[in-house]
Amino acid sequence: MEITPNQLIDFYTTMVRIRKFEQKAAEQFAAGKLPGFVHLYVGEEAVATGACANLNENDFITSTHRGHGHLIAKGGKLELMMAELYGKATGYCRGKGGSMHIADVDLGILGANGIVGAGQPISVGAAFACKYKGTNNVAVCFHGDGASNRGTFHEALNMAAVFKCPVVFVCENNMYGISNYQKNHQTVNDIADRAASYGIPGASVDGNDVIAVYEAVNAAVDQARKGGGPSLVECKTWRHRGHFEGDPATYKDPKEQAEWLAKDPIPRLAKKLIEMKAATQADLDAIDAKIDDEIAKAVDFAEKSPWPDVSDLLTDVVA
Amino acid sequence: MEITPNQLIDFYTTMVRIRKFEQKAAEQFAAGKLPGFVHLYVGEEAVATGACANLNENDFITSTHRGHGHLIAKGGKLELMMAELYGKATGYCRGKGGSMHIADVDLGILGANGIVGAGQPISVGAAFACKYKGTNNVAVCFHGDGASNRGTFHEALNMAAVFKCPVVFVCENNMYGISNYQKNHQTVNDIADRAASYGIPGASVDGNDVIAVYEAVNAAVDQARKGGGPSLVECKTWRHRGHFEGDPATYKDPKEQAEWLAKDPIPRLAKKLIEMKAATQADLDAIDAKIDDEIAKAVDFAEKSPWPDVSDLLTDVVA
Amino acid sequence: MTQMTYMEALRDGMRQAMLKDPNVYIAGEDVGAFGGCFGQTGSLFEEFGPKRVIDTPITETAIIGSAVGAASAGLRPIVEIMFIDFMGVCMDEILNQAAKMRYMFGGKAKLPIVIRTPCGAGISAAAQHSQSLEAWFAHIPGMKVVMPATPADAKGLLMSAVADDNPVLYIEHKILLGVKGEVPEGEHYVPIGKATVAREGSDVTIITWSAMVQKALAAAETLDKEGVSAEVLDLRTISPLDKEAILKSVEKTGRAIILHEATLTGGVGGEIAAIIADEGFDYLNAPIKRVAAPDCPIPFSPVLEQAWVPNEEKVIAAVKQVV
Amino acid sequence: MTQMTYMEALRDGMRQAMLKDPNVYIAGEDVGAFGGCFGQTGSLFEEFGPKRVIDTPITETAIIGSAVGAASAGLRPIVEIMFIDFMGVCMDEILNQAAKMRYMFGGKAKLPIVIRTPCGAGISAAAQHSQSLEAWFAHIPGMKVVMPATPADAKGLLMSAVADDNPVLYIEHKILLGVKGEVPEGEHYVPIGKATVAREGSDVTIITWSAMVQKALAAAETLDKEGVSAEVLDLRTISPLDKEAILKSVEKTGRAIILHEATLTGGVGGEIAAIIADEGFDYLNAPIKRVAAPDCPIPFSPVLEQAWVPNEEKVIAAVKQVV
Ligand SMILES: Cc1ncc(C[n+]2csc(CCOP(=O)(O)OP(=O)(O)O)c2C)c(N)n1
Ligand SMILES: Cc1ncc(C[n+]2csc(CCOP(=O)(O)OP(=O)(O)O)c2C)c(N)n1
Ligand SMILES: [Mg+2]
Ligand SMILES: [Mg+2]
Repeated sequence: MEITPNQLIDFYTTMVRIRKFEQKAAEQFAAGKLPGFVHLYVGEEAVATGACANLNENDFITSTHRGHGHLIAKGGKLELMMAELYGKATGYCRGKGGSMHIADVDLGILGANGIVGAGQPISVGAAFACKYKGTNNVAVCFHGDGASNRGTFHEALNMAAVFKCPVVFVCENNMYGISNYQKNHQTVNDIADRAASYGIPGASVDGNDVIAVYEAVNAAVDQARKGGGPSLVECKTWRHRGHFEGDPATYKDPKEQAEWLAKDPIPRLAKKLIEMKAATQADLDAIDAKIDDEIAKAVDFAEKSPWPDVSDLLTDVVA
Repeated sequence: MEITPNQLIDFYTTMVRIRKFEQKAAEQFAAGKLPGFVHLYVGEEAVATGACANLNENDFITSTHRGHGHLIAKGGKLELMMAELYGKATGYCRGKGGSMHIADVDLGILGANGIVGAGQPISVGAAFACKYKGTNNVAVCFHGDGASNRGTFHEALNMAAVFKCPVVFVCENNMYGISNYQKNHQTVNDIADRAASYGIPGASVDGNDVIAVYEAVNAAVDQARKGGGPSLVECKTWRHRGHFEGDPATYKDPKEQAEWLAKDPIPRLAKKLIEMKAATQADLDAIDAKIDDEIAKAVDFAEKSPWPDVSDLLTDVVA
Repeated sequence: MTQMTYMEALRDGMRQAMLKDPNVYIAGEDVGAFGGCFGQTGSLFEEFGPKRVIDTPITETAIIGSAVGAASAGLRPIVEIMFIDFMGVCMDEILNQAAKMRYMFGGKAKLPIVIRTPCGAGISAAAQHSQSLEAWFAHIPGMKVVMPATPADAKGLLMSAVADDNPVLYIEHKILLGVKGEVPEGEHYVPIGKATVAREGSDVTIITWSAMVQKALAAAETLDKEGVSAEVLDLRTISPLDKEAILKSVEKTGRAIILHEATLTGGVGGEIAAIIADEGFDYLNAPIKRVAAPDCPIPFSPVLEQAWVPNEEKVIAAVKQVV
Repeated sequence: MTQMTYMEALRDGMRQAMLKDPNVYIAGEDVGAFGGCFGQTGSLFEEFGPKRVIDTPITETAIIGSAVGAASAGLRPIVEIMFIDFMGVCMDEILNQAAKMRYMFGGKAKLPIVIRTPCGAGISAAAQHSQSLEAWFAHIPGMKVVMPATPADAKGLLMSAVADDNPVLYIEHKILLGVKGEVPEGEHYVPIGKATVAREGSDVTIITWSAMVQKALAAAETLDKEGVSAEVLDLRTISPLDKEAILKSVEKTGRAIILHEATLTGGVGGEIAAIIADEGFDYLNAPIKRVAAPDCPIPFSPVLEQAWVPNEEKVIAAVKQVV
């Protein structure tokens, strides 16, 4: 498994796409254009990007309240996402879901989720279906450090292990569950150690290094596709912003925040690309510009889209 | 911590008390005298006995659907228990609870429980209260191998570890959750290994050796009383009978069943007592006879007790 | 038609559904070789093997959660929760996942999940193994709830539930499992959302479901001898309610008694009474009476449990208050 | 009396209870230095320290389960579930443990537990963060449920809940948190189980609670101008219901409208309608109407959410159908 320069450029593109989408969402939220809660992924882009780079369209993911990055990395369409954040009729969920419930079942995206830990057993079921149907597909379950304390984590990993379901649990350890610092909400340092409770592999990697994430998840996906069952991959990372937009995050240690900002995964990858001569600064600037354009289009699409019609209120409650 | 011969004789007495209580319950169930579900502890007596020998009246336990042994070991009164199994007005719960809900809060027995795994967080709360009040007391949580797969296990152990609650989780690994063999319901061999997920000590001991149970729980209780937080002690054992009375347990491997019957904890302790000259066979026979008498009295009490009065139906719903 | 028990009938429903569609599977605790806590899955494990009849660990949260994932990935799970009383440990998966995903996702998900579970008192199983909690599920938009009272409906509603593209809670009453009756062979579907008149009558309507249907019929027999003609409406589906059938019968009789085993306050009886007191107000000649269990946990002792479960006498007494 | 917000008032209630009894503590997610998801615990952490104001992991099951253990061992926990929508993950601890232990144990346990949780729509928090689920808890014998509508009741019901020896679910509506009003200083208790007449009237009774009280009052104002005199009954406690107050008002007005934010089917409105349609049948001059949210998950988009939440116009329309 050699990562090609082209792949790295793809990683870079995806990470920038996520970053700029989130920055725009922050801006639009501050401008009062996005209703409800918005939880942003800024700083954690390497995790979703490195993980989803191992997946194809028929693989599944389950996501979280902090889902935009996962969705974009799995191929979610920016226009439909942005329109959904606005609550417009053209959004992914026709305005019914919002940021926390965006899904694209056709792309294997089984939804962001407002319930912490809820995606864990759902991912096991999707993986179970892959195995049942013999499709060779896998599921990736994104979840946070905080979510690793929920009962669903335990039950999902145990069931996946017992049934050898092709699922990879990607734990985004950004060291906080809202304001609760990891060392105050669990007594293990590496969440990957919890894999041992289920007799499955557990790896802990630098979540701000997209290559490390890619490789760790690659091994896990590979094992899953070969029938070897589930794995847990912990990615240590950091959210740059508050828990949700509007949270000043005064609970963070400013020194630690500064240290982590210095480890920002995007400049880090940019530096690498330039060092290895996979890209020039101009190439990267061109990517940035292209993404700016995509984001502008997404915003434009959202802005111009109509509100849902009230007559749509009661549709799709049941099939 | 030297175990004295007298202590061993106490252990023996308790184990025989449990055994004979359970055998009588089996008999009365077969005779149609005990309504509802009855889950018996025959074969597992060393666990409750060894564990509870470390506790005083102000310590707490939480129990399970298979609770008679725990209750007796913690000092529960046979008459009140037997009357409750009958559904009589004089029972521990005035006939409202039955086998699965016997409790004696004054003795720190926070109840048998019909929900697998429900006792786990309750025990953490009781231990939390001990710490909060500074009483130096502890809680012991009995639960099965099957229960170690429930979300409550994970959440309880994590919370106990984070708050350093004085609680000892005693996992009775009798290798089955109803018909489901341990190796089919989890992928770890030693459930004690799961302690690592919470950074707490985990020990796996021969649950048919009352001394081994006593010593392991002693260390754990000691740590808890000293403020060192929770532990997990796994006791490997075997239920001699079906899951509930009426279950022929055809799912058991007869060879394995025979092997385990040969490891019966009671004859094993009897042999030891005689070998070490702590007791003669006559002494043990006397104990047996004394217990027979206790059981007979309990049955007599239950038989002669009145049924609850229908006017009691709506009392004690709220305080 | 064959004679079979309610339990055999619901098992036959599962079997037919599995024969018809390879994407249907069963998962739950002890549903495999053991054959189910009360024997419901019987020998389906032998017939369909471990791929399609799956013993799970004790892990209700993951049982339902995984069913949600499997269903959204194209399977049609039939999952069992051993007692409805255990639903408390997997309510999030039902409330916030299974029932809402389709709506939240703007219609772009299908969740064909059947959750089978036994309810009910009568075997001294006490407070944590005897409840009737259908009211919770009736209050969850996106869920359907069926509660068959007869062997034929046990089969027909099971098959309709599996064929439905929505999450359906299928509640089987443990006291009914051994009851025998005529059941159509092969595929058999009873429509979800349709009540049935279990007995025609003209003076009063007794609206009921599940194990209480028998008690209502017994009460109606007795009342008949005393000159009171009671109609018994077996709802069969609790959500969506068959409002038309309810109103039609009350229009005819002018009097309504609602009978359910669940505790009175907050039970489905309230919903039904409210519908009648609004849309059927003009039909009413008398107050609407509810006969239900009293508001207390289910006691263990048989004498208390008997006093707890609604019975024929209480139905008759309620009817006599209004005729 | 002081002016304070509903949120300050409920916080003051917690503070008074903690000052009074050292066995009262608060536990929940982000209730410590962060001060609570909406700011409810504010600076209680600074005042009482980490022993008594405790940040837990994300572990609702253990939050409630441990409260049960702590309460049975003599403490008086106030635990918070961040949104009532999350109750699905800890229902067993409420349904089968907290609410039933006293009864199952033959009266030999006391469970003084307050579970505080915000409910309600109105901030585009969508389907999993906006529900009103009080009906579930009203259907659990052994549980009490309070839902204050004003700052004074927010404080008074909080203190009564802590003083109560039973598990009490205290539901605070997020839309009310910022509402200001007069609140008594020091200890202040509002009795559990007692409704209050928020507005007197003679033509129709609007029975409601929590955030809907304001909408009922607004509707009553408008109706007044059109010559219809509406009485507004603020239930305050959902379980046990104040049946006497309900019947007394309906006896006076002869007409009942029930207004709640929860979805219609299976909501508490059914229970209230059933009580009136039985015991108050003779008072009724018109059908009982319910105004409630439609039976669908709560949509995200503000335009849809506004259409979902019951409003003044719908109340007025319902009243006009019966007067
Ligand atoms: C069951 C449940 N409990 C609590 C919450 C409220 N909540 C939303 S996000 C969050 C923190 C999650 O922490 P983590 O899993 O580490 O994810 P992160 O936000 O750091 O990405 C909490 C407590 C919830 N949504 N669901
Ligand atoms: C939450 C829940 N799920 C399922 C059951 C049904 N049930 C009762 S006992 C039991 C097996 C428990 O196994 P284990 O924990 O190993 O205890 P053991 O019976 O072996 O002592 C099951 C599945 C239950 N009571 N509660
Ligand atoms: Mg986190
Ligand atoms: Mg076991």
